Amino acid sequence: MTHVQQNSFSSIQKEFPILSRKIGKHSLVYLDNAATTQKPLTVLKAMDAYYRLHNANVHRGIYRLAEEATLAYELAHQKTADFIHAQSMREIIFTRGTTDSLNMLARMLSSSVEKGDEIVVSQIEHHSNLIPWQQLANAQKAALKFIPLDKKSGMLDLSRIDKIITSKTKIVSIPHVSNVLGTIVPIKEIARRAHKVGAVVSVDAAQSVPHMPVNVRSLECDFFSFSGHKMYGPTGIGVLWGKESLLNHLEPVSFGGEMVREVYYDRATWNDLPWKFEAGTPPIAEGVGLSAAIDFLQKQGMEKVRAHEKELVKYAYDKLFALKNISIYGPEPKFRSGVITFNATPVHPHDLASLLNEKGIAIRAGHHCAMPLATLLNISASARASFGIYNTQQEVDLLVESIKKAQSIFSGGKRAVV
Amino acid sequence: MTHVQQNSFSSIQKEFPILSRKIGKHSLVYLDNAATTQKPLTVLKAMDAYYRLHNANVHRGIYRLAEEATLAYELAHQKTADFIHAQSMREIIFTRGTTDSLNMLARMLSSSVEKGDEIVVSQIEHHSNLIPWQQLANAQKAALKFIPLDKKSGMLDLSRIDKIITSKTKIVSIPHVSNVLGTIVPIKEIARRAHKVGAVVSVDAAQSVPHMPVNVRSLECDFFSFSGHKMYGPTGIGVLWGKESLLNHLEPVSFGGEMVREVYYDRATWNDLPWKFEAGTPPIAEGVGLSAAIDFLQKQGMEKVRAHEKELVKYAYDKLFALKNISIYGPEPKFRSGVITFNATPVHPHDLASLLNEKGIAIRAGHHCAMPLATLLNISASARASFGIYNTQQEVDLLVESIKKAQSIFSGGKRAVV
Amino acid sequence: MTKLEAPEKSFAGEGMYREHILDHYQHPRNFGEWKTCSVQHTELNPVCGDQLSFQLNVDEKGKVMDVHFNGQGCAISIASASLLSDEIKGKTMVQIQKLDKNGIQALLGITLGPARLKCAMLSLDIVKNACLIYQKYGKGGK
Amino acid sequence: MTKLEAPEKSFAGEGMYREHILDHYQHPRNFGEWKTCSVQHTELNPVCGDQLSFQLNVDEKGKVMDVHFNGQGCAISIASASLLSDEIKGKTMVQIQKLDKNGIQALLGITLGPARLKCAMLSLDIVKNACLIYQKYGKGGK
Ligand SMILES: Cc1ncc(COP(=O)(O)O)c(C=O)c1O
Ligand SMILES: Cc1ncc(COP(=O)(O)O)c(C=O)c1O
Repeated sequence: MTHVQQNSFSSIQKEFPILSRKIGKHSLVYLDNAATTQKPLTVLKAMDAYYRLHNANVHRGIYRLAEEATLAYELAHQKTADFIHAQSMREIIFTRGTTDSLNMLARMLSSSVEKGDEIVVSQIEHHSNLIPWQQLANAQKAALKFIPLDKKSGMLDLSRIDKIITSKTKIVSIPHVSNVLGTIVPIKEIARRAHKVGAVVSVDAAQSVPHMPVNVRSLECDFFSFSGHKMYGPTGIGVLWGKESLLNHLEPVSFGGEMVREVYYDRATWNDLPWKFEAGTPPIAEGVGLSAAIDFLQKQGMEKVRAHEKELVKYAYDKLFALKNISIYGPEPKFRSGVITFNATPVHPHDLASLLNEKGIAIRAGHHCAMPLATLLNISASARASFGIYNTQQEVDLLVESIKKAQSIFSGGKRAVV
Repeated sequence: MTHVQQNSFSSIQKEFPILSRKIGKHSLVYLDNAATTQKPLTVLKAMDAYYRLHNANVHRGIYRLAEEATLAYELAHQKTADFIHAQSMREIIFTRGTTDSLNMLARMLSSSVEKGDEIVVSQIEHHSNLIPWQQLANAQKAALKFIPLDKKSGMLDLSRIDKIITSKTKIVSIPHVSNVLGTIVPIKEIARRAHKVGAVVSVDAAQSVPHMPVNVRSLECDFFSFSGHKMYGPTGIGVLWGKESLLNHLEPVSFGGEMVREVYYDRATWNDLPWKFEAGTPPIAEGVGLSAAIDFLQKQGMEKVRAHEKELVKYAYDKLFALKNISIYGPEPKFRSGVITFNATPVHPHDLASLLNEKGIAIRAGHHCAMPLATLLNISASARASFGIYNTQQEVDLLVESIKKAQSIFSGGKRAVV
Repeated sequence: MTKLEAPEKSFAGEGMYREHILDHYQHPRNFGEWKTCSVQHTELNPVCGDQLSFQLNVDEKGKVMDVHFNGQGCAISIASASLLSDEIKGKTMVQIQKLDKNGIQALLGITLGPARLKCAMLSLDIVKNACLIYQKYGKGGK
Repeated sequence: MTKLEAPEKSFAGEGMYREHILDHYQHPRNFGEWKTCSVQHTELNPVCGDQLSFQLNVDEKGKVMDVHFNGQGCAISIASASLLSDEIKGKTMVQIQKLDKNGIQALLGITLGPARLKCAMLSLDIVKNACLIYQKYGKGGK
């Protein structure tokens, strides 16, 4: 099995120009895919060709370039809709990224939250799915409640979910996959509970869409947010998917450009979906790049992408687990996506990252934009390796060897901790 | 004089790959620069190189790529600050575009507007500098007031400015250059009046920054918004400049990612300027592209850019003015930027745009995202030619000839207007 | 996989304003206004400022016996309206609902890009909506 | 034109953790805590979780006579603190305000990229702020 999977993507590194880069005398080993992914040549070429051949502002223009740019931009919506199994492209709003999607959504829903209402998130949120709801709750004097982490299993503890999601709950916003623990959250189960009490369900899918097949309808959620740059596409673009029936009844929160139908000095009316939620000149070249990234992923097949990363994370987990003085956070490999966060005593994660960098290995060190979770886990910082389609078992071997070496450099001395 | 100016940019078309494109058998003549500009090769190469060599998420990473990406992204802020003569890069917030900048600003200022207060804009606004303020005024039960257009001169009528900007005025937001009329607005004069009554002054500079030297300090404004894609840079990025002293006291309106200092489940504190206003993974590659666009413009020299376009617009205005059955909207050439909006009876602007397209000429037809202004001018649609650094007098000649031809195709018949 | 229609090699190419389109623009058929009709319906395309109004006379079997229209717009929208007004005479309201953008482009004899297609489709949208209104509210409209 | 400093050919390259940095990390000088001092100041870098505390003894002329620090952090931040604590002994508070990132990198003997520079700069920031507090509020701090 191992060999089959490894082989299925064995030549894919060639499609990513950056992966042939050297760091000093070492080949780049890029293991920070949860932060952002590298881009295949097809994505770079699609954007470059857009600018060299078709660039124009969209929607309105009658001349050839404008017609071409409009078609390309609308096609990007259609491809995105197909990719996540949305009902139609009317449900696909292009944003600047997951953070922008979630902030927009919080503003769109703000008038439906009143004093005494409740908003539910989880204890494992990325700041982008915590602070927008926290600030909304504080502004409306609503309560922010948390689905707890079961520290032992690394999974969300749903045993008391009926106490957390109650008749006062208006919004439930949860991650599909934790960017720290890798935990895959059972969206449907939580969504069903939320819908029973009439709450809407938003999913922070930044870490799932690039790594596994997703179907927004079978997840039974209402809103779904993700980023282009984490799915082998460009920076500057993200997606907010929402059920058409809900989007139809929500008001836009950003104004100007293509989102209007009629404008008077004192009032305005709005365009059809999805344009009513896309104010200003949109990320056109970025839409073209996202299209190409989706084509790239669909060519690989999301089932295969998931199988590859699942196998890789199991391989890495087992190898890391066998090290001395290692703490790994989060669930067993079979319940997680391709993310492993750990600490390798006595090496501080910053020093580990620096030492790995000397071998060309890129990992992340810090709180991974989830400070409250770090506090909950009682750690001030941790190291994170996160995998993508182009990573290999050989790279994992190199990672593990280099961690060992770092530990040996640092071992023996007194650690400066009081 | 004419020849000197024309020659100074005579070889610049070669730097724009798209300008060698053919539309049918004709060379592309791109005259829709107010909608978006084309991109020089240096901009495309900078973004491509970023993705091929340096791509990583910014601010936090310890490994080499992340350090490089961070430096490049921060350098983009610094270059932008220098370009508009900001005090420091702490005043430069990257947004998605002018529309996003203005919407963000309206939200940042919303809590300072109360019932009975007044917000002042002008009658010549692009929707992006009208609707955000209109919606804010409506939400807060404040009044939205308008600096009128003097239809005869095509300039704003400042004769009664003291009646419009009063002690109740909290915000004055005006365009630097009208995207329909080309009118250059005397920002400083209006800003002084506004500051006298304690209002803050926001400038929609989407149409000025790409076409003339700007200095935010000598304009005496407080906030200043513009778009990358209109200044030979990429889509997906824009700028909100604000005075540091004001930005320091404003609260962020988008949450998550790099904009925090400390985060707890129930509250959060914010990062330093400008990061406190940049939530989520920012437009990194787009920042690199914007840097390259600024380098490109500075290499040309903004004084020269302005001189070239000023001359071109005068040339075009005079030639168009000499046509039969033509209406040109807006001021005399010397008071305008490189924008000419007109109607060439009896050809409907849509038909004109289609006919010009057959000759490879790209102009815009419609209301140019300024519907209330169109109503004020009593026109349902108009045609617009707008110039950039690469346009030439020969292209203007072709435009004028093609308009004449369109008029002759359509003349002679009864027009279907009741 | 859903696919957006790929752009024709050349929309709105040479010859877009061929004789018969110019003729229908400059001499629109069935152009004007009546005192009475079975149903009247007006729509505005605020984006481009085009505004058209259609009046239909419909018999007991739901067949359009006669049609008038008026309003203002570009050559494509007026010519489409004129051509359409001839086309729907004698058709039932059920048949009219089946007309689509291919039908309109066939009448014009050209293929249009998305922006100009909006101009061409305004009249069909109005006629279809007029029929729906008639079917729902009967003579005189709502 | 302001320019950001261009990156060194290699920051944080091979040999970043050379003997003397590891030694200062594992055996930090002036590490510990006193009962009394002229001024004490603590800062946290919430982004990376490093937290350091400095205690200074200052004479009447504003010269730092002795220094202690404690806290936790990565090798770069602890080694910088240790090296800095030796460096500032005998310096006046005015001299201390003149120390900058070049000075810190010189003490470490390496050039750091922006991310690790933040680790290295924490101790200097704290020491400078401690001096400002002492100058403003005198012995014991505010
Ligand atoms: C005067 C003016 N303001 C604002 C905008 C909006 O810019 P963007 O679409 O890049 O957000 C434009 C561009 O259309 C403009 O011309
Ligand atoms: C779980 C999760 N949510 C949200 C985000 C924010 O995504 P972006 O920075 O692209 O807005 C991230 C990425 O860091 C993430 O991992």
